[in-house]
Amino acid sequence: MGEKILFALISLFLTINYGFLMNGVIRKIYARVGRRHGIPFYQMYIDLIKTLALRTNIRHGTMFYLGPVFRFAGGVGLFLFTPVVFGSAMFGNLSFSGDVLLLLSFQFFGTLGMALGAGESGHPNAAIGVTRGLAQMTAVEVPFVLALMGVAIQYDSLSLHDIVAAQQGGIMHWTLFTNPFIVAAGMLALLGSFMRPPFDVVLAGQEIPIGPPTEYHSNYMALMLSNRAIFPMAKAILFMNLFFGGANTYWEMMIKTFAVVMWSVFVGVSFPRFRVEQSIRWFLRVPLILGILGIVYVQFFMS
Amino acid sequence: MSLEDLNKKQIVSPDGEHFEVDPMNDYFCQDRPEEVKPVNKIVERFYNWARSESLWILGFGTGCGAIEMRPLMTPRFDAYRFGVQWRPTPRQANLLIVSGYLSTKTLKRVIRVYEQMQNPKFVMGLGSCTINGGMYFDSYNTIKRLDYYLPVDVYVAGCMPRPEALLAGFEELKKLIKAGKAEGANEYANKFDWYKKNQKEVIRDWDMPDYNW
Amino acid sequence: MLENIISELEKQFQLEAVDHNSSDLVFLTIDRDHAVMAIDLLKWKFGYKHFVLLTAVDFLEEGKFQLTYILNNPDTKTDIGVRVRIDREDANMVSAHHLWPTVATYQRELKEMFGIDFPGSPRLNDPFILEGWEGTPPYRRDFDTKAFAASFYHQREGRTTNDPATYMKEKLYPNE
Amino acid sequence: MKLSVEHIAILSGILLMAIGLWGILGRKNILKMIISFTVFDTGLNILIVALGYLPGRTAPIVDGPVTVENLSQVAVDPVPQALVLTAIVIGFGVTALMLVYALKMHEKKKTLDINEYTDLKW
Amino acid sequence: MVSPYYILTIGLGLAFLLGLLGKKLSKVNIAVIMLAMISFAAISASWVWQFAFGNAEESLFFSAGFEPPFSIALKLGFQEAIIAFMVNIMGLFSTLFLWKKLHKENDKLAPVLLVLFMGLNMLILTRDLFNIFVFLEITAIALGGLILLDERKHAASAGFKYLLASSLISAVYLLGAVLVYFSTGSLYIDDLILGGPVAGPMAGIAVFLTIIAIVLELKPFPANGWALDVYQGAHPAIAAIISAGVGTAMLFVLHKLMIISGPMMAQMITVAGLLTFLFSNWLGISQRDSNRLLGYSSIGQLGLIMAIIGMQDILGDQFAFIAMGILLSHFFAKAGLFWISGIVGGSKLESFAVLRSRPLLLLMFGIFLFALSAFPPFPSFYAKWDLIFALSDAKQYLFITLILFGSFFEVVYLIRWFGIVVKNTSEEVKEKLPVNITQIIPISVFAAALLFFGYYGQHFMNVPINLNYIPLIAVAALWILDFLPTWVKNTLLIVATLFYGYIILPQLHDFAFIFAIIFLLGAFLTLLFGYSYKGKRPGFYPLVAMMFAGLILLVEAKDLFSFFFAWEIMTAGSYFLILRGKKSQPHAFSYMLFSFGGALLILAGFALAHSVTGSYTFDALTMVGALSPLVFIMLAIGFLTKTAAIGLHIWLPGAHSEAESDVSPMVSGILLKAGVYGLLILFMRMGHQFVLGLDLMVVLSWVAVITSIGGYLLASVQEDMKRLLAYSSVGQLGIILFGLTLMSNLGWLLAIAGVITHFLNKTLLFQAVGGVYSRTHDRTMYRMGGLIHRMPITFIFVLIGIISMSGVPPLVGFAGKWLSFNAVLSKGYYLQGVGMVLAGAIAFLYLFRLIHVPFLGQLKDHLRKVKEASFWILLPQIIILMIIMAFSALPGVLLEPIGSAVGKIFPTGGLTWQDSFLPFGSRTAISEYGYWNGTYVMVITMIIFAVLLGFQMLIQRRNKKVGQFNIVYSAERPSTPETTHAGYHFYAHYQKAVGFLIAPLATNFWNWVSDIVQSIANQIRRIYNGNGQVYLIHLVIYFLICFFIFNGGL
Repeated sequence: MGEKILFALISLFLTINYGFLMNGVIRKIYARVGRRHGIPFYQMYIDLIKTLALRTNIRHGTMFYLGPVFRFAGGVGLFLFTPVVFGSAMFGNLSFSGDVLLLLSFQFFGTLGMALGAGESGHPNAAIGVTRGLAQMTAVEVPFVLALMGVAIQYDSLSLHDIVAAQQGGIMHWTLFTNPFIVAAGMLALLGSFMRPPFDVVLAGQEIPIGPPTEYHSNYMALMLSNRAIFPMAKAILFMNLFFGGANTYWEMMIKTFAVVMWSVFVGVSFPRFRVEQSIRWFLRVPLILGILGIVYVQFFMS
Repeated sequence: MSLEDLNKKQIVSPDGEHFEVDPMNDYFCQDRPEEVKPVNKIVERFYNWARSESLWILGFGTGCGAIEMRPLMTPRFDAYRFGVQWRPTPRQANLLIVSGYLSTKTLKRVIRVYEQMQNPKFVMGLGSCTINGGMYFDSYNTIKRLDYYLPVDVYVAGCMPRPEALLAGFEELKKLIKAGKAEGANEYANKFDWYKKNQKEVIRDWDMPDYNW
Repeated sequence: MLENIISELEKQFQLEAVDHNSSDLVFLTIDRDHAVMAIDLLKWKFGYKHFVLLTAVDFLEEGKFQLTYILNNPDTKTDIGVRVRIDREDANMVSAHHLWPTVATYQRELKEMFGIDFPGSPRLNDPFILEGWEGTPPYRRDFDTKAFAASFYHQREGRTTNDPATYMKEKLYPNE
Repeated sequence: MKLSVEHIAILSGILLMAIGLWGILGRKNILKMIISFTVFDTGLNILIVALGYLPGRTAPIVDGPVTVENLSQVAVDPVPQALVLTAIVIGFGVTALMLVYALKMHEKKKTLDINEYTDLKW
Repeated sequence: MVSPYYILTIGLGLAFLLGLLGKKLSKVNIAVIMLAMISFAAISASWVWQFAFGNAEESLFFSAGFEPPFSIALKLGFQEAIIAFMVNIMGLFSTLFLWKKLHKENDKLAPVLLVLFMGLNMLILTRDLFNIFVFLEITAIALGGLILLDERKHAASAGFKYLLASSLISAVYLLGAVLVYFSTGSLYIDDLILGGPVAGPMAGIAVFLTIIAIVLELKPFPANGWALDVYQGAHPAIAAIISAGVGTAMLFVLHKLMIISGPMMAQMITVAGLLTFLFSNWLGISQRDSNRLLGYSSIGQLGLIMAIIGMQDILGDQFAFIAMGILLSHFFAKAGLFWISGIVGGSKLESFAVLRSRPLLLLMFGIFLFALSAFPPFPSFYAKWDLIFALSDAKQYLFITLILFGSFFEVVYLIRWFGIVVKNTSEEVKEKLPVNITQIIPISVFAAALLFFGYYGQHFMNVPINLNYIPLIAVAALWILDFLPTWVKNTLLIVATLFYGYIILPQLHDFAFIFAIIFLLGAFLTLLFGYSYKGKRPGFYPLVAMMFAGLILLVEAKDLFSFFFAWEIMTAGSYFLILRGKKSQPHAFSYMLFSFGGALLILAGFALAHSVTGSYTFDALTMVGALSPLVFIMLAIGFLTKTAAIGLHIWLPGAHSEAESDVSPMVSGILLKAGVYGLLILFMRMGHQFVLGLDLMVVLSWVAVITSIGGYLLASVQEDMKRLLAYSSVGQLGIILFGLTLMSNLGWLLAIAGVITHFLNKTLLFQAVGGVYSRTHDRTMYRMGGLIHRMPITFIFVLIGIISMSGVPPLVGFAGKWLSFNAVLSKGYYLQGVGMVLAGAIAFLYLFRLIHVPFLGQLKDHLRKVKEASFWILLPQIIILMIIMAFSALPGVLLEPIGSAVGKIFPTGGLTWQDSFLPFGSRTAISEYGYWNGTYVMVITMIIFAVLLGFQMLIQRRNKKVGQFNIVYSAERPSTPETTHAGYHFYAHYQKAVGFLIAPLATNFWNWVSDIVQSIANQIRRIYNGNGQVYLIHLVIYFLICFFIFNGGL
């Protein structure tokens, strides 16, 4: 067990750094699309140090104080319950074999805590942002779960380990190719869960500056920045395992997750923002139909 | 939002109990700011480097100078290269740019915003108006020098200064921060009474607590 | 067209002056007590249903404020300005907020900037632009803004003022 | 078929009943209705007696030629007549009560039109 | 045996004597009539005694030694004795009730009253057709006199209508009797029986005329306008005599004559009776006048008994019990209600609100109404059960339908009336209702008689009775102890609950055990809350005890009857409890309607099942054969009304939210589980059923999905926090139903675990919200805010409640989520599964709203001094919290016992449990698809959280607590908490996107149904236009139609 914990910490450390760098690169890509140079790719580290270096902070109450802790704990927990590299003792983290349902539900641990913390700040924008996020989430969940269910039916398991195992043996065994419908549904849902444009109405920088984290700063901010490095990574790893054959080495994981995240980035830089009701309706149309097609496909053409 | 908001109110509780609510004391934290000294010289130098390389500007345009801040984000000037970023909320920003003339009405908002920022925080005065009133020297409604009201770290002169001048101003500010000379927040806390006196002299309907936490 | 309206109005009100500015703009001067009635008539009978603005001019020498209500008829594309001259010392005017809600806002501005009273106008005494202003309203011509600024605000020492013409001449053509 | 006494009685009984029924259902005046009731009752009684009549027999009264012994041969069946007697008595009582009602109702509303007494309905 | 002629003699003699005495000796007069009535009652009582306990035999009495038809022939048998006794009791107590009136106007009233009851006695006893005519007329005249002597406004016109009708009817009867005589030569009924069925065309018409006349006397629909007017216009005490006394006697006459009628006549009587029962109850719905309402009800009840008399061949042995059961309920209840109406004086339904000033009278009023509505433990309940079962055995489904609809309509107006009386806020009761002892005694005796016969009646049922009376005795005891202060009663009930649990739990197994624990623990936890109330809370504890008694009897029930008995007890108890809320009257009413409708369906379903199998145990349901889909649908709908499936849910939000703070968790967290238990039994016994090749389980699973999505969506748009929780219950019950419909090991595990977690969560949340309500006196969320600063402990409870409910690990709610996914996958209900996930996501919406709007955000001014909820409110929540945490840490403790119970039904496909390396006996659940270890997740999450919290505390330097307005507000300052708090119309954007899904379709549908029912009733009752002549025409037309039908015409 001790060894396992050590390995998990190493894995966490590596991945969180990878997340920071990736976030920097994403910012860079955004800048390049706008024909700017943009921030240095290591800017995230400086920001992190700076937020930690602030000398004062305030709190509105206990929940406010705990909100970011919940958030980051949610991110770290999600990551630690996910097996990062297939069959690796080092990067298996604290999961036995990675029950997808646990991951699916554990996402909300941090979200909920953060929402409560933001709520206690007493700032109306925080509440508005949270309601938007929750409303959009209800719609995003549907295609995502359809995809998840498709995968589970196809591989007859909810364990990430088994799902990845079933996809071994060449690129044509990936879910991406064996069942493109559910992957399409899942990847569209991913856009919603990454909260980049066109689905970033939760933060909506110019409109409700900036939604839930309006009142957060200094070390709270540091925790949230760190979470922003690990949480999308964990989600990307989940998607990679579900749809893209998992990873056999850490390098493979880095490349695949990069590709997964870039998908949301590329969509994000090219689209303006949806309003909440627009995005809800959108998710309940195309991705939903794709997801149902995927399930039908699995049920009638694969078994 | 008016001064009447701060009048004491007679409130009836759900159980029928009568009591008084004093908005000023009950809604706001009444404490004064305190000086927070650096912990350790070496650590502080490292921190100062990080602070200087990560200037988060509050997106708040007080006057016509705000129009000159927009080009900073464009490919032509691209202030992001220097670690300068914009934040939508004062809680997360550490650099306040007072962009041009400042009417007394706006001054009240600027003070509030400045006080809501967290301790190492910097103020940049933009344009002649913040230095000596500029072309509004005889206006009945604009302040003539900013440093009587807020601790200003850097002035960028001009009417209006171009974005290049602003970039130069950022570089100047970075040097000051790295040198540990940009301690505006602590100065504000130390000379709090003086600043408040000046502020209250021009803001005649003072309708907020002395320090907006 | 405008002639007809003016002749119609003349039957009911004493027009102190009629200034034809152009073919689609005319200024009528009406006395204080009847101006709002005339505006009422213009709005409901002659179709001047768009209220453009209300402004004031301080005729310090004559001891008068001149209020100007500009009304627009979007159908005929004509404007009528109604001018009212009121006493400067006891500056007050009949409120017209019942005709257009926006008038109340203009009246608030005039109250704050000129000190013209409009009894009955909603939120008239709420601060409009200036917060907590005391003393002479700043747009009155007898208010000395320079002296006020000099005494009221903290000034930076060493500021000099030059005549732009001479200063620029010295700077640009020092030899001449 | 010759029209015998009993036929005439039966027919007249039915006729009276019909007239009575018509009166009950058709007349609006309460008194007329009560009268129609008595007419109806009379018709009914005649009908009953007529139905019980046996041709050539006498009344079942033990007196003179009719004795207790030959009662069943000579006299008609006494039961319907007894019944009718009772029914007449009862009919009398009912009619009386109805008339009292009519009186009371008239006291209240000063009218005998049955259509006026529709306060209780639905 | 005392000769019945004494009654004749005493009656007539004293009546004449009274007439002679006149006004002068009023005291003596009253004594005389009282004596007469007592002697009537005593004589008939002696007969009953001798028949019941002595060895008396049926005997005949002939007047003056003549044989019939020349004498007044009387027959005295057991039946006659009982009916005569009932009528005489009625006479005795009527006289008592009318004591004051008699005192005033004895010289007129008393003799008439005496003659009337003498006539009724003779009607019952006589065996002679013509004598029946005579006594019919005597009673008619006497009644006419009684009505006339009353000085009420419309008495005269009503009485006249009555007289017109009865004259016409008796003419018909007379003609019939005479024709019988001509065709058979006898008027003596027993001769006619001996002579066999009356033969010949003339004879047929003769019998028809006699019987149709009695039927017309019993006021068949629609030829009964005259009777309604009499009920409305006469003095209530006289109306009581007409309804209970005369009605009973007439029914007996009909019963007597049945032996000369043929089967065709019997069928006609049945149909006429059932139509009368259905329609007069239906028309009663729109009635607003209390006496006329009682009139409609009387006519309906008489119709039902008439139909039962018509069906006596079908009913066989049980005929007497069924007829007597319903007759007794009608007799006592209707007399009691008319008397109460007499005391109240007003004629509007609302005017009965004055009864609130007399709790005892109110209680009796309730007893009468519920006896009429056929609730246990009243005789009508047993009789109706037997009736439905007997009809079902005889395959008379049309009759069953008519009876059920009629009963339903009856309950509609009776319960609405009760609700109006108990909880009408528009009517303020200022002064005490004046009553005197002579009026109270009859009412109390009759109410007590109902209870007595309720207990006594069930022994005659056709069902093996094994009811457990201990809980019911507790209910009765609490009624008696109601004068004690709250805390004493609370303690008593808690002790009783725990003690009963100690006794009963070892006897129960599997599901019954699990549900019993929920009910008992629930009772304990919700009762703890009760200590926070001051004063006496009159009536509260017996009702609580009644509901929980019903619940616990439900799980104890081993056969259909005990189950249904318990079900009705529970329904009634919970109805009363809900009705106690301040504004709950309309909601309690709709709760009752849905529950009662559901109960009727359950009853019919049970009866159908029994008709096929002949068994009364639950196993009867397994062998229903071809009828089983029908039975399944009926029972399922019946139970689904209790679990508030979508479409049948509209009663729930109002009922649960308007109830008192400690009643809400009872009805929401606990009571709903009764429906689940019913479904469990149903599904266990009947399993998959197919209609047109469609698996009903699949249909139900979609119903469940729509229920939970709809419930959650509706919850997310509520502004009232208890309403929000109520809608949330709708959704949660949908998930539980979904688990059941999966019909697999995991599905049932999900359902049962869901039952337990829903019980815990909902009780916790309702109590927390109740605590908030106890301090803020408000349930509208957006008017609160920032309560976390004032009520931190309650906040923690709500927090744990919502985390557990939303299914976020590491709390136990995740078990439900995990199980549902696994169950869906293994069953293959994928699309439904997605629906469930959508529902789960929507759950976040309302849960966040519940915690954010009242607890977070800006503290409102008026709440600045609010205190934390009191200890007794917090205590049960602490217990629940500890249970939830324990289950979260060790989910095996929860899931393994359920798994073993479920495993007996679905042996395969369950979870397997593997020991893990973690302490406390933590085990990992392994399903076909995945695995879960609650302890592991919890421990890791807590470690991460603790480490990060420590880190945050370590690195911060100055942490300052600031005020509520110290927020970034676009450089401005908030002006008031109200304008700064985001709480109203919280999910506006969401409603914009999917608002069309929550259009109130169900409410509109039921409103439409109710409008249709009421407007039809309104249209039909226009035929009673108040004109006596029109009523006569009705009679004639009715007569003619029957005549033609009977003679094969038309």
